Amino acid sequence: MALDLAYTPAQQRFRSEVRDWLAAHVPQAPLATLESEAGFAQHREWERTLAMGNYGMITWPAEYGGRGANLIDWLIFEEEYYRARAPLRVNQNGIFLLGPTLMEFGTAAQKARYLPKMAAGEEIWAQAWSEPQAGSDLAALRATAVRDGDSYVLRGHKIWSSRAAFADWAFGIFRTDPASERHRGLTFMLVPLRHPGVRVRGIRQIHGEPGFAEIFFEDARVPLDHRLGDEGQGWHIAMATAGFERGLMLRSPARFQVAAQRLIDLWRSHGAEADPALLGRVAQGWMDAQAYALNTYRTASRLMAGGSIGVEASLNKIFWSELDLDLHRTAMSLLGARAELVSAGAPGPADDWLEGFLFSLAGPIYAGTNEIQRNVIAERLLELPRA
Amino acid sequence: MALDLAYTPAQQRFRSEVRDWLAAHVPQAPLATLESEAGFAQHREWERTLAMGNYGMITWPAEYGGRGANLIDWLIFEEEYYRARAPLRVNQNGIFLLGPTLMEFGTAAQKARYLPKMAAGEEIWAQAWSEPQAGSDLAALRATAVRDGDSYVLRGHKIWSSRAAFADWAFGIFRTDPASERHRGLTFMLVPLRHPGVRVRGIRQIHGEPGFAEIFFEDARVPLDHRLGDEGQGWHIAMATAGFERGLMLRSPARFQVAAQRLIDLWRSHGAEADPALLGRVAQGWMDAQAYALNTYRTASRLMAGGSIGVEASLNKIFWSELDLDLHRTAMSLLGARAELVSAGAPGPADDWLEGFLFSLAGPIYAGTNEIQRNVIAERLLELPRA
Amino acid sequence: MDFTFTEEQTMMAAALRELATDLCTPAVLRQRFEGAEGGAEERWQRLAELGLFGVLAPLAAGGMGLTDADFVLLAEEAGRAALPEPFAEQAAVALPVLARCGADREVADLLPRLASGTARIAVAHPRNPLVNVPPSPTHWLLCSQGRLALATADGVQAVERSSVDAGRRIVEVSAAGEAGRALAQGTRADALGAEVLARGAIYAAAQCLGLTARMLDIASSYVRERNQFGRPVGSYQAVKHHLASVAVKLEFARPVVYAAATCAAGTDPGSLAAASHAKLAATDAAELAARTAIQVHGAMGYSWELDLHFYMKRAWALSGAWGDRSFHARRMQRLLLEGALPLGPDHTFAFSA
Amino acid sequence: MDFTFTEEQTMMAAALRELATDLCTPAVLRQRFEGAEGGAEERWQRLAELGLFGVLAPLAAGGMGLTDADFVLLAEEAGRAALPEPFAEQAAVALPVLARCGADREVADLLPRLASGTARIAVAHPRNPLVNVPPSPTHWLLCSQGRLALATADGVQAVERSSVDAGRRIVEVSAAGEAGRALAQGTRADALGAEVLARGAIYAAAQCLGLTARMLDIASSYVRERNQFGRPVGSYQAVKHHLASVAVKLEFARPVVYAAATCAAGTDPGSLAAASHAKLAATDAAELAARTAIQVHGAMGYSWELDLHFYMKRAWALSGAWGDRSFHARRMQRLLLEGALPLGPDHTFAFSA
Repeated sequence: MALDLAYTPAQQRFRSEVRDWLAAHVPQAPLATLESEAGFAQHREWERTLAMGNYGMITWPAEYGGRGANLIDWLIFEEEYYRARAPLRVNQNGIFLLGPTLMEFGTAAQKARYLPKMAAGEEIWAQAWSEPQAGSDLAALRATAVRDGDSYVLRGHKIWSSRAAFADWAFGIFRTDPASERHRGLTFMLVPLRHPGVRVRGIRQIHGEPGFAEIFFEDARVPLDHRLGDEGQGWHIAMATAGFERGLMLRSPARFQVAAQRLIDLWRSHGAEADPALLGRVAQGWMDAQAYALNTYRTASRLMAGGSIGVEASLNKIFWSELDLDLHRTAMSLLGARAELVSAGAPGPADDWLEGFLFSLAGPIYAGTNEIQRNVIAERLLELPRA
Repeated sequence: MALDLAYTPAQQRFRSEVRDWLAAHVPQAPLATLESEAGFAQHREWERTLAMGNYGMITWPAEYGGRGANLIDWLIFEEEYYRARAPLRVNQNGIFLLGPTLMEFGTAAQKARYLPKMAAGEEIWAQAWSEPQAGSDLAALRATAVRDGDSYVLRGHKIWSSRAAFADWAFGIFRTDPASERHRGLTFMLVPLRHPGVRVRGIRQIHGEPGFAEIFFEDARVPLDHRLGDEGQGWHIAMATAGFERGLMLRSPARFQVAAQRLIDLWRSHGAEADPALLGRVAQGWMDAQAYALNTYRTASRLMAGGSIGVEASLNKIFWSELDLDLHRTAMSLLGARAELVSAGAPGPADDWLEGFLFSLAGPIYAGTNEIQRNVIAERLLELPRA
Repeated sequence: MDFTFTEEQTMMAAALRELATDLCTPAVLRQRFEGAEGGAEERWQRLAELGLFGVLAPLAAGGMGLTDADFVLLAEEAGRAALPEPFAEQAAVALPVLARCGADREVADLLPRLASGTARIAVAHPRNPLVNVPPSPTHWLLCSQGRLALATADGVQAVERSSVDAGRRIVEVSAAGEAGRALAQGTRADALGAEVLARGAIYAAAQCLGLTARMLDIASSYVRERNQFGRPVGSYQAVKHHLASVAVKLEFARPVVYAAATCAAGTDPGSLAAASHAKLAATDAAELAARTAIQVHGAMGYSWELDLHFYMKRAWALSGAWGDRSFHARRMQRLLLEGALPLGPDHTFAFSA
Repeated sequence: MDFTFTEEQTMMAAALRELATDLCTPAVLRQRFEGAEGGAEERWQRLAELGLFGVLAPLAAGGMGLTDADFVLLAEEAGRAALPEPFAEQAAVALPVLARCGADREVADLLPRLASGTARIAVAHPRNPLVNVPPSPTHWLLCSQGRLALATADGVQAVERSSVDAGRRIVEVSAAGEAGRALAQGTRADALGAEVLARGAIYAAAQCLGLTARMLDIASSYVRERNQFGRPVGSYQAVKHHLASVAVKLEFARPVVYAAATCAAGTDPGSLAAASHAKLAATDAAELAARTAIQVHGAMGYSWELDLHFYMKRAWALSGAWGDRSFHARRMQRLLLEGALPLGPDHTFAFSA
């Protein structure tokens, strides 16, 4: 019987195991922010702890250090992870994006070199896609990797590189054919960040912390085996990586379900003086988080039955980013006069919501703006003509 | 002192006069629908009554049968008119659109021929702009008026012609140069509707009534003096007419203020069982109607001080049409299970709101879709580049 | 845990779609809107021939003995076609609830007749005062506070009402609390009445999914073809984004309605929340689809000649049926605040499946 | 009836804009955000030199003796520049209310000093718990239930707070109900406190108008220049429509705020409704402007390097100041339902001008 929404006994057992392990291992005190050197080190340490429990990347095949878990198990793991208020994943670029990309496009030597250290939490990866003139329009990028004997010489300027401030490596695409245009002549490169000719500079975000970085490549020289796939295949591989980004792994419903639950608590404490209309928005937040969770199970089931993820990724992106914004805007409204407060150091509820609100403003922008996603839906799903 | 929001004694006296006259003259029983022959005749009769009181078009110069009233007086008149729940104006195409156009572009003979009968409510005018393939894109029209000796021969198919089902005359633009394209070669024509070669067919709207009509011109022959302005000047004149449509006269704030007031009454009777969020929408409806009224006074003051109306017309169009839709959607939500009811014959509150709701759906479409208005705002006010 | 439909489930839905393609065309809806019968009898017969009234009926009553998970796509197809008849009300609201009263002799006799479509039942509930009646109804299921009653058609006083959705034939029942014979009273009646309401809401929601998809199709087709300013209307980004937003709403309303169907019989807080959530999400999607579809059609969307309005009007009508927006929104708010509904990421499926 | 501003009124606003162009540049705001003084003293002096603290002060106190209709454009300009100092709080909140207590000797002495800017006052009110304090404040106006008090700066215990809008310097007062010397008590104090709140709300709203206009300017300029996919971002219809919607909000918030300013001293239901309406309309516009401006900037809008965030953060902060959204929305709902506010088209100006 399909449309069967009960967990199997095995799934229930797995949930219990995860819950018990997290209860025993999640740090009692919140870690320092990822955006400080000390905090980054603490998050790195947490990745090592996860890896020791074999919870670092449960969906990876066992040969690369995973458990070969399916997507339903992954969702259960994430539910428990967020329920336990476990730390942010500093390793996400590696395990969700580069890992699967390497498994598909890497040589045996590359897989052996990079995947175990990634799995062990020993090497942390940054993304290096965008450039100042190539934001939404990635094919406009200009950074070059020119072959010179047994190495590539990298020149150019990457920006909006997440985690790069303290990470060890970055991946991105570079123009190996300097005369090429748009999607052609691009090659996927793996680049060490602490390396001659590579300079990283944090970008302060609107909340004042360097969540992103710029990377300047000034004749940085890397060996040929730092290339993933063939020369000129970069766009193709990058699109595969972007496919993993748009897949199911990165944006867990659990995150929004926790936020919706906290928002209901906020109504309980602040609702007496609030505009009654805000209760409707609180309830809508819970419903939308629930809808997102249900739809993720639906997509997971479809993928497990052999389906693939296409335009659904764009529908997802719009939904979660607008949901996240709505949840936080509602919280800011409920906090009223005190919403603006930053309680530096001691995190109070206002502080958490304010930081989350600022972060949620980025949701409709990154990983393809919602404007671009709506174009994609109109053209691919509804088959409307291009302009 | 400016920003002086008190009425002058003269304005207060005018309000009293209007109020008293309307109290004495507005028909006790609601008139039958404009979209029936009998109802049309009743509305025609009401225009004659208005004209007898010299309230038909108070802003027209005295020489054409008006009072030469200014825009503030006009707003006061409209406030009282809606407050008295006086009938819809069947004559609006004439007095607000063609009247001013004739005053600007007509010959002395044309003014003498048309304006007095318009002012007296004796001749009712329809618009004949759109064609099946020229809706938003009016310059794509194809209907022709070919000169043949001392007359023009009209051929073509106009659509979405308001009032045409029972009106006497229509105005619109026709291609006098059949080889011309887009905005060129068009000429503004005045066309009798009960005339050989002119066939009118009502278009049933979604509420089931023929609010619009199609007009078929099949070699209809009219004299040369039915042309307004010069040959080829049609687009220019039509734009002036459209300017009057976008001006302040047609869309009275009072209409929305009455609807907002009725919506508050609806909350009083239906609010106990309603989602509390709807109260926020009721209040927002009142506030937006109030904002629209205040802004109209602001624009009126500016125009009276010698200003002109430009992109403000687009801002207005968007605001009132979305306001009207919101007011009626809120009412439908408050009516809940009974919102769908049509109480044919005896108009109950549900009936009024349902009809108004259906009508409000057209607001964002006609007189230039809101999408086009937003383009205009972006390009003219914000100076964003054309695509 | 499997959130996909089986091939059997989708094939059954395809059969209903095929039936509708034959017998529930826009031309037929147009006849209904003009006051004609519009092939109602034939549709009812064909639904009966396919056995679709009996999907949820016990095997012993001649039914298929299937579950609500098997029915929900059928209701969605009924919505897509704007099927005028109260198919879901008979097959998935009245029948499964009456099946719980199978000890009653009259009910036991009635069940096979309902499953075969030879009996035709209308369902009244305080939250569904305007009842869509089948052609030539034979029976009524009447819910009122503390009373669930069965009546024959001639035992109920019903007044015809006129709806903006002239596709359906709706009536209002007077003295529903006194007509017919009580099958249950007190708390048991109220529990059954709550299930009637949940089922009515969930299958109205499922119909709204189908209506949303239909309106999105109609609007997308139109803007692909219609040219203005020298290019298809559908090539304008504003039009694209309007329609894409409808697609997003639809995508995320679907799983909510499907999940609610799996607990249609539940009376726990999670099941009630699921039903209200389904009704809200699907009617929101359908209302946005209606508003968007008419907007991208321009003046054309406002005309009686186009088929669009049949589907818009059904969407508006279903929005108020089986608990209006206020009812479900308030119930949802209460459930979220009362504490009986388990919240948080490990309780996505906190309803009795 | 004349809803336009005079040339004098617009020229005075232009003078403030000029001052801000010199002394309240984004570079200066950046210094404030880094914790520096950022020219606060110089700005205060220049405001004083222009006589702007005395616009609403009586001639006898060395002021201009003008009205709120003359002040509202100044507050709008202060918003446009995200002026850090509580200029409106001193000149248009505290001063006109204190002027009603002119029989008090200390107040009579203070008024000319406030009008000239040599005294500097901060204003606390239960609905404005986070107080923007002037550089080196000399006095406090303290509103609490049944008490309006004047205090010297050293007579008030205030704790610094840290805001997302680091342009302003905010503090929180403890025991505001006990500090200073009462100027009024009981209902008279509450009436004056209500005027303080109305004035605070109206001039926060006026600042939000200026902020909205500024963000719209910044965003429009950016999308005119920034290219993606071979064309300016501002040539995409979606971007155009986002920004056009902000322009609509701004256009219709303006007259609401201007009208409210003309009845800033009123305590009738119409004046209270006007103040709440102004606060709601202008903060809604500013919040939409912030959300839209960051969106059309893409990742760039999210960076500290760009100036945009100074204005966004002021908008968010003012949204909660002088009565947050909930306070004003609920008050508005109450006024509309209670019956004391005359409704209908002949009551557009139902407030005491």
